[in-house]
Amino acid sequence: MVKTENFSYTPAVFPAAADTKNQVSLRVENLACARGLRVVFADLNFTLAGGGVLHVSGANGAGKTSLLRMICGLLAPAAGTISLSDSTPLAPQCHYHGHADGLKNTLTPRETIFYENRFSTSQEPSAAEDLLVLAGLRKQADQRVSTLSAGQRRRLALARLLAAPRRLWLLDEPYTALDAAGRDLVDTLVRRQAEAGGLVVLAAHEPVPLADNHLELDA
Amino acid sequence: MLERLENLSALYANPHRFMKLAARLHAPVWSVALVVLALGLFMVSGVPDDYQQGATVRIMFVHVPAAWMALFAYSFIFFASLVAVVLRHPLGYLAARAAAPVGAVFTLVALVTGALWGQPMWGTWWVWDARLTSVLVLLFIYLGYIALWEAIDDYGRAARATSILAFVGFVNVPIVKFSVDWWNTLHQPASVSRFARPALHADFLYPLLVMGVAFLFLFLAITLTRLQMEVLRQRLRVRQSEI
Amino acid sequence: MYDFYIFASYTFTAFALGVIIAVSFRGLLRARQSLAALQNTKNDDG
Amino acid sequence: MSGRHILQALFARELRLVLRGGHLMPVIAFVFICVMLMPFGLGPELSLLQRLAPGLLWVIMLMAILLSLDRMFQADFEDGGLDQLMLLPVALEGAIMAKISAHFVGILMPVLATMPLAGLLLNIRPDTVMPMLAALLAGAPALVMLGAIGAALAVGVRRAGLLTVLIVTPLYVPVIVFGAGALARSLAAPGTLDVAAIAVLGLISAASIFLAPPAIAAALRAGLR
Repeated sequence: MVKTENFSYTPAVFPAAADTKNQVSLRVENLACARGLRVVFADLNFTLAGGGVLHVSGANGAGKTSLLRMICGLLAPAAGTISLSDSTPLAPQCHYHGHADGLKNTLTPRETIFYENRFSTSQEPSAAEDLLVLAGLRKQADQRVSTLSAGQRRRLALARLLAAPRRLWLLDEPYTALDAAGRDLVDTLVRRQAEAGGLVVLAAHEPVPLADNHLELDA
Repeated sequence: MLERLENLSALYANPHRFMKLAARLHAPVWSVALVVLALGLFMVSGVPDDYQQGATVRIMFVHVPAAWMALFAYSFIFFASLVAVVLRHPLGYLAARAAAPVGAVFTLVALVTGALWGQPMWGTWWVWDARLTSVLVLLFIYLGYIALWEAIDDYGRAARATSILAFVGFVNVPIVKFSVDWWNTLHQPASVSRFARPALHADFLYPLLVMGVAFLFLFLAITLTRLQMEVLRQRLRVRQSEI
Repeated sequence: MYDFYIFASYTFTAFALGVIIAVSFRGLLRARQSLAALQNTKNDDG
Repeated sequence: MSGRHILQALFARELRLVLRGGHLMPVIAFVFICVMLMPFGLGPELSLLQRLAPGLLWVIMLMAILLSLDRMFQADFEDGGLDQLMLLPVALEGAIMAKISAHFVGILMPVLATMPLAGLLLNIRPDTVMPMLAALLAGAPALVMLGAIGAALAVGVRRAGLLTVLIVTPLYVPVIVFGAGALARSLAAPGTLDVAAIAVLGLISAASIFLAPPAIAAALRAGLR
C-alpha cells in the first residue's frame, strides 16, 4: 500500500484568511434561482456569521452549484440579494472551488501555486513549498498538471485556497475523488478558515460533521 | 410566479398593454403602408425617362428607399437594444430581434436592385462602388446579428449578447461608410461616385419621397407583425416552462 | 430596351418583401395557434 | 500589493501558456500555406504578385488573427479558468487586457516578424517592407481587440469559430481598408509612407484598445451560467 505523505503543516503555513477583528457575515435575502425559465428555488433567506461553515445539501439539480455560483457572482440570481455585512464587493473576496478546477494542464503544480500566490492582494503569500507539501504534491511538483490524477488535481486546486487567502470559500463537493488523506486535508483547511474568522459554504452529498449550519435544498 | 422574480421578469415581462396596443395598431399601419405604396407606384409609373439613364432610372425608386430602410432598420435595432438595456424594458430585445430579418431583406433588395441598376450602365453585374460596398458590409452585419440570436439557446444570454453586438455594430456602421468612401477615392480618384442620382427635380423627387415613406411603413408594419410573434413565442416559452 | 432590368428590380423587390411578409404572418399565426393549443391542454387537466 | 501586480502575474502566466500551448506554430504555418497558395491561384508572374503582395499579406494576416483568436476564451471556458479569471480581485477589463496582451506578444508579434519573409515569397519590393510592417503593427491591435469581442460573444456556443468570423468581419473592414490602402499608396509611390492612413489605423487601434475591453467583459458576463 503506498504510504500517503503525512501532512506536516505548521500554523505559519496558514496566513490568517481573515483576521478575527473585523468578522464579516454573509447575508442572503429572498434569493431565487431559475434555470432558463424553470424556477429552481425561491425565497431563500439565511445569514452565515463570521467563522461559520454552512453545509448545503440536496439532490442533483436542487441548485447547490447554482447557489454557490450566485454567492460569488458567477451566476445572476433571478431575484433577491447576497451581501457581506460590511457591504464590500463580494466577488473579489470569494474562492470558488468547483468541478471544473481551472487548472492549466501545461503548467506544473509549482508554477500553478507560484502564480496563484501572485493573484492575491495579501501581503505575504504563503510559501509555495509548504503548500505543495500540504497538498501532498511535493514529488509531482515539477510534472505537468496534465499528468496528475483526478485526486491530485483536486488537492492542487485546494492548495489554491491558501495560496491567495480570501474571506469566503465556496466549495462544490470538495470531497469527490479524494482519498482519506485528501478528506482530512479538506477538513483541516475548512476548520482553519473558520477559526480565522472566514466563511465557508460547502455543497456535499455526504454529511459534513464540522459544519455548524445546514441548508437542505429540495429539488 | 414569474412576476415576483424581478431580475427574471426584467427579461421575460409579459407586455399585455403592448399587445393590446399592437393588435389595435396592426391593421391601420398595414393599410397606410399599402395605400402609400400604391400611391408611390402610381407616381413612379408617371415619371418621364431620365435624359441620361433613360428608363433605368425607375430602378432608383426601389433601390434608394431600400437602402434607406437598410440603415433605418439597424438604427431601430440599436435604439431598441438601448431601451432594453438602459431602461430595462424587455420589449426592446424582442423588437430588435423582430426588426433584424426585415432590415436584412431590405439590405438584400438594395444590393440586388443596385446590381440591376448598374448592369445596363457599366455592363457588369457588380461594381465595387462605395455605396454598394457599404450596403454589402451592412448585410453581413445583419447576418452576424441574426446568427448570434440563433446560436444561443438561453434567451437571457442571447438578449444580452445581441444587444452588445448591436451597440458595437452601430458604432461600426459610420466608420465602415467613411473607410469605404476613402477606399473608393483611393482607387478611382477622378470620377464622381457613379451612383450620383440624376438631377432630382420635382418629377423624380416626389415619387422617391413617397416610395421612401411607403417603405418606411412597410418596415414598421412587418416589424410590428414580427414583434407580436416574438412576444407570443416568449409567452409560449414561459407557459411551457410552467407545465 | 432596359425594360428587363426595371422589371427584374420590381419583381425581385416584390418577391423579397412578399417572402418576409408571408414568413412573418405565418410565424404569428403559428404562435397564436400553439399558444391556444397550450391553453386548451392547460384547461383540460387544469 | 496592487492590482497592477496581479495583472503582471496574469500576463506572465498567459504568455507562458500561449508559448507552451504551441499556438504559435499553426498560425505561422497557416500564413505560409496561404502565401504558397497564391502563386498557384494567381499564377507565378512576379510583377503581378508584387503588385498584389501588400493586400494579400493583409488579408492573410487578418485571417491568421481570426484563427488564433478562436481559442482565446474557449479554453478558459472549458477548464473553469474563466470562473477564476472573474474572481480575481482586479477589474475584469484589466484581466482581459493582460490576457489579450499575452496573446499579442506570444502569437501576433512573431507572426508579424515573419511577414517580411512571407512577403519575399510574393516578390514584395524591399522598399515597401517597412511601410507594410508599420501598417501591420498599427492595425494589428485593432484586429486583436475587435476579434476578441467576437470570440467573447461566441464563447461556449455551437460552432463558435464560424460565428466569431461572421460577427468580426464587418468590424475588420475599416482596418483592412486603411491597412492595405496605406500599402497601395507606398507601392505606387516608392519610398513614401502613407502617414495619413497609418495614423487612422493607429487611431482605430487606440480606440479599440479603450472601447473593446468593456464590451468583452460584458460579453463574458453575459455568458455566465
